[in-house]
Amino acid sequence: MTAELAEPASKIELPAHIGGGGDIPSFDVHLRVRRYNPEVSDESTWDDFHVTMYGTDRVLDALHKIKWEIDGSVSFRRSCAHGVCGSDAMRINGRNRLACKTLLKDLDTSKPITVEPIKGLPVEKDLIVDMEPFFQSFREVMPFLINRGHEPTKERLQSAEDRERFDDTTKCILCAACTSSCPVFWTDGQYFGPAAIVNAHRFIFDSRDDAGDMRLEILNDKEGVWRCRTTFNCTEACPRGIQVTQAIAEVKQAILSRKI
Amino acid sequence: MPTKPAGTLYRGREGMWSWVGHRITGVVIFFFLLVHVLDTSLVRVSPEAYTAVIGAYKNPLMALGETGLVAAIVFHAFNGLRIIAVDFWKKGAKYQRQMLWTVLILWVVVMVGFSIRHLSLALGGH
Amino acid sequence: MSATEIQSPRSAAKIGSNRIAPQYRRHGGSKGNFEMLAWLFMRLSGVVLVVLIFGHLAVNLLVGEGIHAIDFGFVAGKWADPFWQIWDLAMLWLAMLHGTNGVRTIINDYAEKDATRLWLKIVLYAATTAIIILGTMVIFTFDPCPVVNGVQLPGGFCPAP
Amino acid sequence: MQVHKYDVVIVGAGGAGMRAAIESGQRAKTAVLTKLYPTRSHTGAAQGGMCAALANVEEDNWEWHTFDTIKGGDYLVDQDAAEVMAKEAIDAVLDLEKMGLPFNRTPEGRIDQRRFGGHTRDHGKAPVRRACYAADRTGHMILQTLYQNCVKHNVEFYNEYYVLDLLTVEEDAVREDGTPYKQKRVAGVVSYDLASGELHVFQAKSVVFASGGAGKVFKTTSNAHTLTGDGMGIAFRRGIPLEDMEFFQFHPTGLAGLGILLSEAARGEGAILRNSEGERFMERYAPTIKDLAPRDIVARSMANEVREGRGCGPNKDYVLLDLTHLEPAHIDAKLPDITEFARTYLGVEPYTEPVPVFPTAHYAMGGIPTNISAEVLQDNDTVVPGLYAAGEVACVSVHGSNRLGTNSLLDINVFGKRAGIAAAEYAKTADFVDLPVDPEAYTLDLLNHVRTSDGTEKVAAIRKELQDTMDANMQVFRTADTLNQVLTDIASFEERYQRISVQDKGKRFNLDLLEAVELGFLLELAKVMTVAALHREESRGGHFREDFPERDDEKFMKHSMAYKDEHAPADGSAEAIAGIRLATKPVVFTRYEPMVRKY
Ligand SMILES: Cc1cc2nc3c(=O)[nH]c(=O)nc-3n(C[C@H](O)[C@H](O)[C@H](O)COP(=O)(O)OP(=O)(O)OC[C@H]3O[C@@H](n4cnc5c(N)ncnc54)[C@H](O)[C@@H]3O)c2cc1C
Ligand code: HEM
Ligand code: SF4
Ligand code: F3S
Ligand code: FES
Repeated sequence: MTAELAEPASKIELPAHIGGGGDIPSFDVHLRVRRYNPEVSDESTWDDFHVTMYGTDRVLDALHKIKWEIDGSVSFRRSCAHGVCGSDAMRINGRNRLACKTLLKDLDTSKPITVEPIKGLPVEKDLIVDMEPFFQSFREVMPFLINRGHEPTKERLQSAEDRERFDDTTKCILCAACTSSCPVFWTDGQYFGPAAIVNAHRFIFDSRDDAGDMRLEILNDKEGVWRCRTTFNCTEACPRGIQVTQAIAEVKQAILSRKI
Repeated sequence: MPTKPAGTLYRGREGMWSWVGHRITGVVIFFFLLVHVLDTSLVRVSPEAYTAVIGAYKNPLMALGETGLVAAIVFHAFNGLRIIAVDFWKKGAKYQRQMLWTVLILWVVVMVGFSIRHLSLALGGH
Repeated sequence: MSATEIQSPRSAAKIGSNRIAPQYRRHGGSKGNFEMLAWLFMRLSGVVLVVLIFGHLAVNLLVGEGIHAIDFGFVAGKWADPFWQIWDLAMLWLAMLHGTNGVRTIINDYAEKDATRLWLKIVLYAATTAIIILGTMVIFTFDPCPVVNGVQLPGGFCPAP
Repeated sequence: MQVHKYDVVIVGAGGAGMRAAIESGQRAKTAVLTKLYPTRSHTGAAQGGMCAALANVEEDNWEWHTFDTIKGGDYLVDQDAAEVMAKEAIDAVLDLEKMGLPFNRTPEGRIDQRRFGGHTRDHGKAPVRRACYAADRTGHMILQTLYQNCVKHNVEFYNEYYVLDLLTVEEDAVREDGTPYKQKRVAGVVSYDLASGELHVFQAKSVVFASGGAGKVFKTTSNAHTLTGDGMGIAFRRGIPLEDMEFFQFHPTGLAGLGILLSEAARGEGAILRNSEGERFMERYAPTIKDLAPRDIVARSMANEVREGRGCGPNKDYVLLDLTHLEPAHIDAKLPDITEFARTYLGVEPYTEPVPVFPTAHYAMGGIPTNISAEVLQDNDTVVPGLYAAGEVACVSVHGSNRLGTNSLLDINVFGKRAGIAAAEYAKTADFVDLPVDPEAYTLDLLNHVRTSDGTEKVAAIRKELQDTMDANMQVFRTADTLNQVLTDIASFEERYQRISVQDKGKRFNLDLLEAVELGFLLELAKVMTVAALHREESRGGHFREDFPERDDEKFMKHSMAYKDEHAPADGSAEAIAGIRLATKPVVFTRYEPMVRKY
């Protein structure tokens, strides 16, 4: 890690295609957005929008264009616009994605692109769902470091391997794409859901933490890990590439080996 | 929550559809098992009764049904082993997709073999 | 910081808004390891069932004349042998318990009202108990050589009268 | 209208807000009001690192860090504040580690450190490894860790509550020198509940502003859509000055055309900037530390390369960030996210191809003026009792005219903590101030005006034009002409803003309405920035005037303070027309004399 990096010569030949590039292509897209506004009606509707978009545009850009130029009442959450804040998980062409990470050119633009709210959480308006139940499950797994030893004056030591052990699950941005893609969560919303388990995993396997047992106990519940049916929807949906099902399996193993 | 119109179907991938299959086959087998235990119990009632009911199984339609049932059992069994591998094998989650394809290939092979044998026996008659 | 008492689970009312839709409020957690054991049982029984069921299917449907061979005599012949008695008994129990637990999960998943859920489970458990008892009795009390109307049914495995 | 009563109300749940909440929540009854769910805050987007002179991998000390901070800020830094920050940095990092932050580790298991622009050993001798990091997700880890600890300490959040007004009362007071003046005192805040569309008044003994930056005044920016400078705008409208608003940092390496940030950590790990001729051009501009020069210098060098025709691409409008000589495994270990951004958004494979980059609006050095206890200043020497500010919304000023990379994550932790403690301690001694009559009247008016207006102007159109003119005229290079152009444009935008209408008239989740309100803040802040920039006839740090390319310590070694003043004398000056009164505030010096800034 500490080895000096190679210093390249100060001038290199650039590949030809980097210099050129050509025009940015534009194309027309047809978005079908699932609308719902309880102030107006209990029924939801599909609204169709046609917009012209460009090369690197994402579904979020298309939604913005619609909101800013066609219909200002189209409502959705968003903030960072590059896949790190977790605001804009929604169902695009039937699958959970972040709108800001889904490039239009990667979708089949010859057909309408459907955009719906994520499933399993109460819809509040258009693409906005109530996230409270989701965060409640998160809070219930005690997602914070608990260390019973006395505080060292400097940092706690942790080997690079121990740090690596839970690296994957530290990446979670709590976007709910996983939990709301889980067929078990859809049924009654009682299942803790993959995101909560991922965040429990992050601490259970942190060598500095002393409360793994408590978290395992919490997840050894009728609504806990045992409800997972390994459908892998969560893993496929996770915009951070977290191996969610793997993490759940590891938690199951941890409970088993503790009990037996 | 909005009522109509319903949203689209979630476009899950292999994992989700294999689970749907596993669940359906599980229930199908379960109900068959209930009936199967009942009909087998007839041996206790009387040999004639049993033989009569079993005789009813021995027609082409039932033969197809049986093939379907065996198809369900074989899929459920192989996929069940895949699920167990995902749960207990370190690399199971990573290779779940490959394992599913293996399950399906095995399933086809077994079912082709079984169907040929079973249907020729069942339909061939004496 | 270490002085903070940590209650678990975190109470929703105290943190954040308490706007959690009622249908999502978690009912009291379960105690004990039932769900874990059920999960484990599904996997263990699954592995054993593969052997039992495939053996059963092979012998009944594929060997010899296949399904045509099945009649009273066939069954009677098998159960005259304690090996097959144990085999079928294990299969009966494991499959029934495995299947029942599977269906229980499904009921838990899809029954929306508590009352519906309760009723469905009662029916399920009743059916399971009935079937398991019935099946067990049949296997154990089965007489491969019944005397029907004073006539000994044919069967090479029956002792000469 | 609903009224809530809390000892401490914190506005914003980014790094600064939650760091404050962890302290204040354990000492006093605290509520955190935030327009986003806490974990959506833009602190989570920060990538590269948070610096502290831990000396875990190389010799280092906090005094060198202080010096670098001051020099990096082109000596416009308040040196007492820089000392506090550099000294408390070490504990700030250790605090986070103890709270559970998963830092990258050295082989000995200590917190690993990497290089970052402008951080040097022994007063500029060579780059030093000072930035503590967790891959290129340091901000994400900080935000998550702080949120986790808020959950641990049962902090009360009001999520998706937009604060739209600050409530103060004025009372007679006497300065230290005996002159009487009108002192403001905090009474609370007014907020808008996004879900229901209702107004909630929060009465509080102390209020902490931690509402983040204002990057959305520019078009190309690394900032989130939600960073619309609300906190600065609210304070400004309520008579609190804004300090050093002309200084806005342009980060050198935004993805070309998109503005999405590629952390300086890339260059810290060895990446190199090249022009269309493949030349490592930073060798010409900063011979000693080359690509690791402070951001203002690198950004200007890049813009200059493009201006002189050595840009790349079809329009020759960007340069390249070259990582191809780094080991892919090293890139994956240290820079996984930003390389994924390049792949996802530009379709460029950083292992084998250089990545197109161009400066992107990144960080507001200026903001609500505070002292080192995070108390908000009402003017140069008096504070507003009960009002605190920390984070990007505030100006302490530790960043002076140019912030060093990794100093902001540090700033939010050090001054967030200070603000939280100070606010809670103040609340213990103070009484509630009576709310003004009709506390929500102003906000109601503001909203009703927008909601009921039946004009024809569109919010999005005005915002886009504002951002375009800011990008064209207020970016890396500025002149009196371009700045005057911006002011002319803003005047017309403001006039049009009076005639906007929103399509969504409902109460639930009316983001249409709030975007209109946010545009109001953006216009106000853009104006302040430009007026202050016009006044500063010198070049310093992030502010570069082509018509005044030299630093002028004689006339401008001082902070600028902008007050909203509708009744400014009608002398025809730009600021009078803009309704702004400009003043100055002296810079605090302790030990470091201004020197020429060379790298
Ligand atoms: C892409 C990127 C990378 C960066 N990388 C680094 C780095 O490597 N190192 C470094 O030191 N710095 C970095 N920075 C800078 C640093 O991340 C920010 O300056 C810092 O995180 C700001 O934190 P904050 O708490 O002040 O504000 P934020 O995190 O922006 O939080 C603002 C909060 O205020 C709330 N809020 C805003 N308006 C209102 C309102 N009206 N009512 C209620 N709530 C409101 C929001 O909901 C949010 O919770 C980076 C910045 C960006 C954009
Ligand atoms: C042949 C060998 C079998 C194997 C290897 C096997 C394996 C499994 C496994 C591992 C599961 C758990 C799935 C999960 O948790 O997601 C399962 C579920 C189930 N099994 Fe089996 N099983 C077998 C036979 C049977 C039989 C004979 C029945 C019927 C009586 C049955 C009915 C069910 C049912 C109803 C479920 C629940 C499905 C669900 O929850 O989605 N299985 N099986
Ligand atoms: S695990 Fe992935 S999908 Fe689930 S909440 Fe976290 S980031 Fe989102
Ligand atoms: S989608 Fe659900 S069933 Fe398990 S594998 Fe993921 S939690
Ligand atoms: S807007 Fe932040 S994740 Fe998409």
